[in-house]
Amino acid sequence: MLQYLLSRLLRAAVSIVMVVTFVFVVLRMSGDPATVIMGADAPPEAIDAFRKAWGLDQPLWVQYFAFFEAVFSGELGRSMRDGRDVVAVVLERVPSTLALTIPAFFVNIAVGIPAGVYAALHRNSLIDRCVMVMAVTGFAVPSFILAMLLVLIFSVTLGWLPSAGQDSWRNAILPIATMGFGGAALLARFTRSAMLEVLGQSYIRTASAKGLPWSAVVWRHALQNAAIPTITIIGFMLGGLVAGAVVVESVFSWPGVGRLLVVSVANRDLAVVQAVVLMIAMTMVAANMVVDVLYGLVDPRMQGQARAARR
Amino acid sequence: MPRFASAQSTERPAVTVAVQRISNSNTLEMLTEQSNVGTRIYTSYAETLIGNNWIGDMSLQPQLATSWKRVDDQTVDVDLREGVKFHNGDVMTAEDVAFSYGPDRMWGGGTVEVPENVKVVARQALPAFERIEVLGPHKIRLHNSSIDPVLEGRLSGSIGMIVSKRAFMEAKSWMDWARRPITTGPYAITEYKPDSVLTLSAFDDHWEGRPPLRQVRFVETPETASRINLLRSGGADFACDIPPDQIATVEADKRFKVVGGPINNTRYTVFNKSHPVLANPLVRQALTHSVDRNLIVESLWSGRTEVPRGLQWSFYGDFYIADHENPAYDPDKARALLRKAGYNGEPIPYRVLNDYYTAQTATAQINTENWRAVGLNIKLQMVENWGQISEGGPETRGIHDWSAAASLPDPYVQMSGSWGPLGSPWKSNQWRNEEFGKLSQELGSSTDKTRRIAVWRRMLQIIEIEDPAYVVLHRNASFTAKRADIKWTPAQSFVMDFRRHNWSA
Amino acid sequence: MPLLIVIAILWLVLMLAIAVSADLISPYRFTQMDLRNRLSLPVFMGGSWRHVLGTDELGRDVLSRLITSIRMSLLIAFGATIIGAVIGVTLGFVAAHFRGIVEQAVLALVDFSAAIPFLVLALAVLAFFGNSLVLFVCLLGFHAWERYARIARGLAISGKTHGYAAAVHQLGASPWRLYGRHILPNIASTLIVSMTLAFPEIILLESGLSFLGLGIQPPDTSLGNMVGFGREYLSSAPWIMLAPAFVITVTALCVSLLGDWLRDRLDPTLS
Amino acid sequence: MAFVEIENLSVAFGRSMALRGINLSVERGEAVGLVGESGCGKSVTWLAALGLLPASATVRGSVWLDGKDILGAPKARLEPVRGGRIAMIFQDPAASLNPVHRIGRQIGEALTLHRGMTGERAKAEVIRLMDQVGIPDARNRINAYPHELSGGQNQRVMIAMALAGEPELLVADEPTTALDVTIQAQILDLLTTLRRDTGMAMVLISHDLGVVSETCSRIAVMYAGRIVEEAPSGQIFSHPGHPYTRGLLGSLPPLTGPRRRLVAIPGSVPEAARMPSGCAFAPRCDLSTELCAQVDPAPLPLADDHSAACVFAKPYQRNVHPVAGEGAFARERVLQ
Amino acid sequence: MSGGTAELLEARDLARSYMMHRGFLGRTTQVRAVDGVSLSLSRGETLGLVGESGCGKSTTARLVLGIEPPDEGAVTFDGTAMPRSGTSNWAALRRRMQMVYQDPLQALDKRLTIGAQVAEPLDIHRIGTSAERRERVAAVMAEVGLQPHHAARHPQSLSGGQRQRAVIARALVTNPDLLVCDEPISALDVSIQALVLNLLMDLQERSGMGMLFVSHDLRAVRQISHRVAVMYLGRIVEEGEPDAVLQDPAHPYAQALVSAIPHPGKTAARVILQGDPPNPANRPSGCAFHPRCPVATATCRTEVPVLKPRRSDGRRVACHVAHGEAAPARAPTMLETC
Ligand SMILES: Nc1ncnc2c1ncn2[C@@H]1O[C@H](COP(=O)(O)OP(=O)(O)OP(=O)(O)O)[C@@H](O)[C@H]1O
Ligand SMILES: Nc1ncnc2c1ncn2[C@@H]1O[C@H](COP(=O)(O)OP(=O)(O)OP(=O)(O)O)[C@@H](O)[C@H]1O
Ligand SMILES: [Mg+2]
Ligand SMILES: [Mg+2]
Repeated sequence: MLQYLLSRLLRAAVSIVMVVTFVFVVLRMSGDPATVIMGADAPPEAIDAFRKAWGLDQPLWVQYFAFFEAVFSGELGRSMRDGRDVVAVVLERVPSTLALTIPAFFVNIAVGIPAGVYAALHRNSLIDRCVMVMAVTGFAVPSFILAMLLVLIFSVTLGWLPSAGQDSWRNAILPIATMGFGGAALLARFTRSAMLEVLGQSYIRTASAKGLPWSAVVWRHALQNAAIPTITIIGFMLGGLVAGAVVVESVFSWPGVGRLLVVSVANRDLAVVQAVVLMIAMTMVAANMVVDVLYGLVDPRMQGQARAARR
Repeated sequence: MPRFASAQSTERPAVTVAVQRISNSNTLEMLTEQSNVGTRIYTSYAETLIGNNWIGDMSLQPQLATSWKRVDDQTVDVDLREGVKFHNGDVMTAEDVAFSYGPDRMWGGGTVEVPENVKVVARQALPAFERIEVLGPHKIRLHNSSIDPVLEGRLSGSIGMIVSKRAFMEAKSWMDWARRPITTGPYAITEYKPDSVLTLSAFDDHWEGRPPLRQVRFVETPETASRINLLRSGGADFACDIPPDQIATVEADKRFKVVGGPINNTRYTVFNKSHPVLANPLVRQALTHSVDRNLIVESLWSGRTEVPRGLQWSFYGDFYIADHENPAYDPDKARALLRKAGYNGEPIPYRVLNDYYTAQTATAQINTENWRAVGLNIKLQMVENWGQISEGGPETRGIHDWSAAASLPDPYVQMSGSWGPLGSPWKSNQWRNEEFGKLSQELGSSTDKTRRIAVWRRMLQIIEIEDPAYVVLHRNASFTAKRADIKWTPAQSFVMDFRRHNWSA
Repeated sequence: MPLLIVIAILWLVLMLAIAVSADLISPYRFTQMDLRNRLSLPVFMGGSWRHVLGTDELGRDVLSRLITSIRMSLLIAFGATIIGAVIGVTLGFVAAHFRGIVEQAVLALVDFSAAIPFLVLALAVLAFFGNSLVLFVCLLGFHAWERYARIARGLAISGKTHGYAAAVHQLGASPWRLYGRHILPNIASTLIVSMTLAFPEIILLESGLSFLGLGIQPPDTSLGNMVGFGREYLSSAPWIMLAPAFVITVTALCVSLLGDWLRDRLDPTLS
Repeated sequence: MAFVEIENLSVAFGRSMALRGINLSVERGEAVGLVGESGCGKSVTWLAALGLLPASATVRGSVWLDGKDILGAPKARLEPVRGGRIAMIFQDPAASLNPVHRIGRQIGEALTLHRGMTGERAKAEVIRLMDQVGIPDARNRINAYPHELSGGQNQRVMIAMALAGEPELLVADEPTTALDVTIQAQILDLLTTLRRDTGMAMVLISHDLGVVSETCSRIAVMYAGRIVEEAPSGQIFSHPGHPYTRGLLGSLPPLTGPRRRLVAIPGSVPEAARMPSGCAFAPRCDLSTELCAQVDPAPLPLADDHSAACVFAKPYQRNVHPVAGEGAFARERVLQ
Repeated sequence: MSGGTAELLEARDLARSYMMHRGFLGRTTQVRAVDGVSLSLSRGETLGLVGESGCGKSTTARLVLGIEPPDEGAVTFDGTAMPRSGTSNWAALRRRMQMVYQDPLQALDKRLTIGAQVAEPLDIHRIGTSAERRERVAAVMAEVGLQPHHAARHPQSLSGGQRQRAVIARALVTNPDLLVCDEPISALDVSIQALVLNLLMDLQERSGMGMLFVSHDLRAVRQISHRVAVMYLGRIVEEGEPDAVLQDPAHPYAQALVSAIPHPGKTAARVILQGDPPNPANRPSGCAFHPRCPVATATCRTEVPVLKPRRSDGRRVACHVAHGEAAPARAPTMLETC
């Protein structure tokens, strides 16, 4: 276990270093934050001064090592826009994003899994068809279109819910619904096919042959097995949630990490972009490791091994 | 201690304003926030010595200065208003004014480390500023190192907001200060969440008396549709930056009204003379003759803005050349010019930012179509930021969009600053014209008004007709949607004025 | 074959036909403007037959733009899917063939792309490198590469350790022959299924990027770009946005349905 | 009436007929062998009888259990039968055990269901059962997962699970294929002992005549969804009545004596969807005539309790004409 | 071909270990799959290799073919040492040594026609012109009893017996000198097993190739082999004439194996082995079979028996008891009877 965890951690660290390096190189090679932040009319001397102040005039590798040195001493730099410590800038946004993603995640699970299981158990029934059409549609509608439609219906027409901003918990409902729906649809699809696959297995027949009532067969034997492939999807869904947050936060003017990223990218606020990406990458790596561990717990065959065929 | 909005003033309304951005730089100090965006917010919490009649004729007005007078070409004496309080309760003195224009805030070299870009911005805004001399608790004298016909005007610029010396020195660093400046405006900053919300509360100790609103909240809502929806769903009282096409949509609901119109900002499209094709003035002339301004104004702006006579403003007074004509929309002439220039369909890049200006992308597409129609091979390139516009060698840079504003009734600052030898196009070798350069210098140093007017006329002729550096499109317009029951007048600028004289509901 | 699948296939064939013959069938040039005739209504809302689907904010024919956009979006989706599959399969095979350190390197790359959500990556790359069609397609091509890499590697390893590939190796075949002639055709069906699953994702990604202003840029047009620019007109001129949104959704839906169906057909474990 | 009587059972998957009218009875305490090539319908027969086929299967006929038809019976009546009166050991033990449950729990489930045992009592019984089927170190192994056990051990877990309900009939579907000869021997011994001790009836499904003959008293030979020959096991070897049975016997290499060329059945089992008209075996049969392609022969009694579905099968007097090949088997002896 | 007196195949003291990750702790353990196997094979001869599952039969087969390098020991083919796997020499040698697999469907590429697959070794080794190749393929297919029209078929559309014939045809198309059959019949139906056994015997008679026949089916091995080797846990424990070994096994494991063969009318005693099949990762000391051996002695627990001819009849066996070096703990007559 320990060795496994260590090697997993090592790979995680390698991939995080890769992420950071990649982002660093992409960011530095591709455009000069000075012009962006200083604006259209800034005189060249101002831009030069800015570059110098932020060390952008040094060779790339010098900047790179300086950056890494700083990261290891816990110093992720300052925002070029407002001079604040980027950790503070990012952390300030994290609660907002979590306020969307965590409930959305629960919506995903609470709606998607039961819907998928139900559809699988009633395969080819009318309800199965409906669930699947909903699920495929939910996957096929771009989230911003869904978001705008929800706003038109629930805010503008009905006036039930606020359309943007972050004043109360009611503001969170539409964004959560938007993010929840897409994920739930995806999860329902995967749960259904996982469940169908499990229901076709011999051990389900064995359980029936024992004389177990069908409901017990489903609850005791099928669900846990169906959870195995579903967990891998949940791991991927986390990435989808983060990406979804980028779009949804823009539509709903929700000041979360996603919007911070968009704004910082637009402003070439390198340190902030880097910190956000680093944070997302670490979250994803951690989430993937949690999924790995969960996987081991749910599937005794997988204990100590990485998932064989994570799709 | 200051008295903020308290129980007895709860009957005053609070308003929410949906804006596209609150501050580009995430700071509230105008030395770092140099964008149009910042213009919208700062007049509510900060004041300058000399104010501007934004919703009127843009004339200069007393604000923190009660009066001023020229001592000589290089010196101005200013009397300061008495009894002005900062948001921290301190009373404003000449010390504070001198400090606001001093090295710690602007120039560097004092006790505080000033960001490089701040120094540059300050130097650009006040090119010949020397120092401020404190003549008394409420009297100062400003010394300039050279002649500046528009020195007073410069004092009304946003960077001249007067700040509390004590508060400044208490801040941990310059940038810390910039995020939470202590100033004298009618509303005080109570909360600022970057990229999200700026809350201002009534500052009841303001020298004009109690402000009309209990609270002003600027909510950042980048999506146009979201801003309109916020207004329509009651989440906001104002929605800024409404594209002209949406006016009808908003006004379809009788509860809302869209106000605003042309502002003191002109949209124009500029050429890079060092591009091999554009080096030929005939090609540039052809470009200017195939821009259909009126069509743009009619279609994209529903006629709600106007086409100025070149890059000048009617408030220039005597300097307004009333008979100056823009190059006419004349495709045949453009074709003839192209033939004469021997143009053979060589591609010309046109770099455009995605709606940095209102309807920019649409305008660019219209222009491209018109240019295409006369046989110009324009390659529309959408770019992300200003840096990418100026990227690459001369042959990769062709045409791009720009805008110009003027706040002083004299063409010198605006035109020579932008296009003269000190301007960035000149420096970056984008457009140079020897004659124009000489005239530009003369316009800045001459005090002979008639001569200056003649010079100015000639300059316009050169830069817009003979050796075009740009083609003027139209005045920019700013539209703000608001609750119909609110009586509030928009400014001829991005400024939003929430002072007593501009509010009743 | 279920009716739904037949409909899906017909729809996709229609889309392909439109894409191929875009120039022939579009009534106007897609950039052609008629500024005096902006935002005119589509026929079904009472507009004229001159512009069946109405016109957009610049008076351009929505139908013509839609047709060109379908071509562009399909091009992107196909291009990106194929690029992703080629890169992924190649790396997967390389990992399976060399094992050891090479395999670990590929796996680290896989981890890398799992560690950073694609939209975030795209945001960074596109914003910083500017946008060109080629870059855009390549970038989207990276979207699902690691999925293909995993599949290719897994199937190649299992094929190599037992079964036909081991047999062919034992006959003395070269790696080229082994992977090109034997393993690739055998895993093709699995790959095709996962390509059909990636295809709608790419269409959606493209529209998401367009929404954030990073997609295909004018004067070019794509479905996502139409939706992105049309979204401001959702309440005043909904036809600008709804037509492409409908095509996006239905196409994504059809490809997903087809993909699911193919997977069920090709996956023997699902009865 | 016999304990279990399958009457005219037919099963179709879509258009392909997997079973085409099976008649088979099992007496209490009897051991019946079911042999035939792969795909001839051995497993489906018993899956159909217990209602365990997927919904896509169309099942006709009747299955009498103690005089009551359980085919298509409601779940409430079927559930106590499954595992309680008729238990089944499935072909592939590794796939037939739930991979995520500990084996103790899986066996215990049957105990709770059919014998109402829970907690410690159930645990003790599980351990006893596991000991009985010869899983060493049962006390610890109850906490093992199927993947932690070998194929043979999993097969024994399946057997323990089947025995947990103390069934009256045990259907063992190829309990020894994919097992080593030595382990196969152990399991066959175990089943024989159990049957002797508890008086339970057993159906042993296999394609290996050797395996079946050793354990069962009566053998039914299946071909293409039919029972083509049925006889006491001795009789099958001495007087194989159906050419298919003779083919099966001939393809078994002898263990002793001179090495002869093996007599193999040419061709392969017809696909269920493309069943030839007439006798299904006719295309592979060296005796077949035109008649065979037309007539699908009904079982013909050859002697008491011996019948064969072949037009050429001749009735005989018991122990009169030993058939060629019998000698080879008769001479076989256990070698030490 | 370099003929001479050298045996076709000589394997000396082959050993092969695998590292295996086991359990939640991820400990790696060494599995000694093959542990000192020596064997030889001459032209026209068939050596049967029997033993229970996991005893290393397939590994031995792979080592002998050079598909995997042995950790220890060496393989000599036709007098020359086996080149390293993957080298061009090795690849060239493939045409002279071929393999037939347990599961024909798995060994064939489902997407290519039978004809293409049978021709593949000729393509790989660039033998003959394309016309000659076609001729050769047709000839080989006829030889194994496939009809010409089968060439255009895909593996799925053939019966099990035909598929195995296709695999055999592919193996024979280059006229190999050595054919290794790894459980070629155990995935097949009883009736088809006979067909394949007959075919292999006929082919060997015609071409005189050497054959290594791996199986755990003693009946089949007796039918086809000239010599039999019994393996237990990575070692050969007994070797000799098939009839001799099967009728009078000397090693207790071989005895158990033989007694386990089910056959009709069997009534006699059967050796039931106690305990579990052995775990190659945890090899018992001394004679690996001693924990399950009914006659094991103290010596067996400590000393590894060597494979050597028995004094009485020259049968090669590795057992202390069989060599009379230790007295049996229990008389073999005490076997349980059922
Ligand atoms: N679920 C199913 N769907 C469709 N066909 C099936 C299904 N189950 C079995 N069959 C078909 O029914 C026929 C009989 O199958 P069955 O499993 O009874 O064979 P068997 O005699 O047990 O063979 P084996 O020795 O391989 O176990 C086969 O042709 C098989 O393909
Ligand atoms: N690639 C490998 N990695 C790890 N262990 C292996 C590998 N190949 C074989 N083994 C182990 O080596 C031992 C011998 O395996 P081998 O396949 O040679 O046995 P076998 O006699 O052919 O068995 P079977 O009759 O089941 O085919 C087994 O314990 C097996 O688990
Ligand atoms: Mg079966
Ligand atoms: Mg093997």
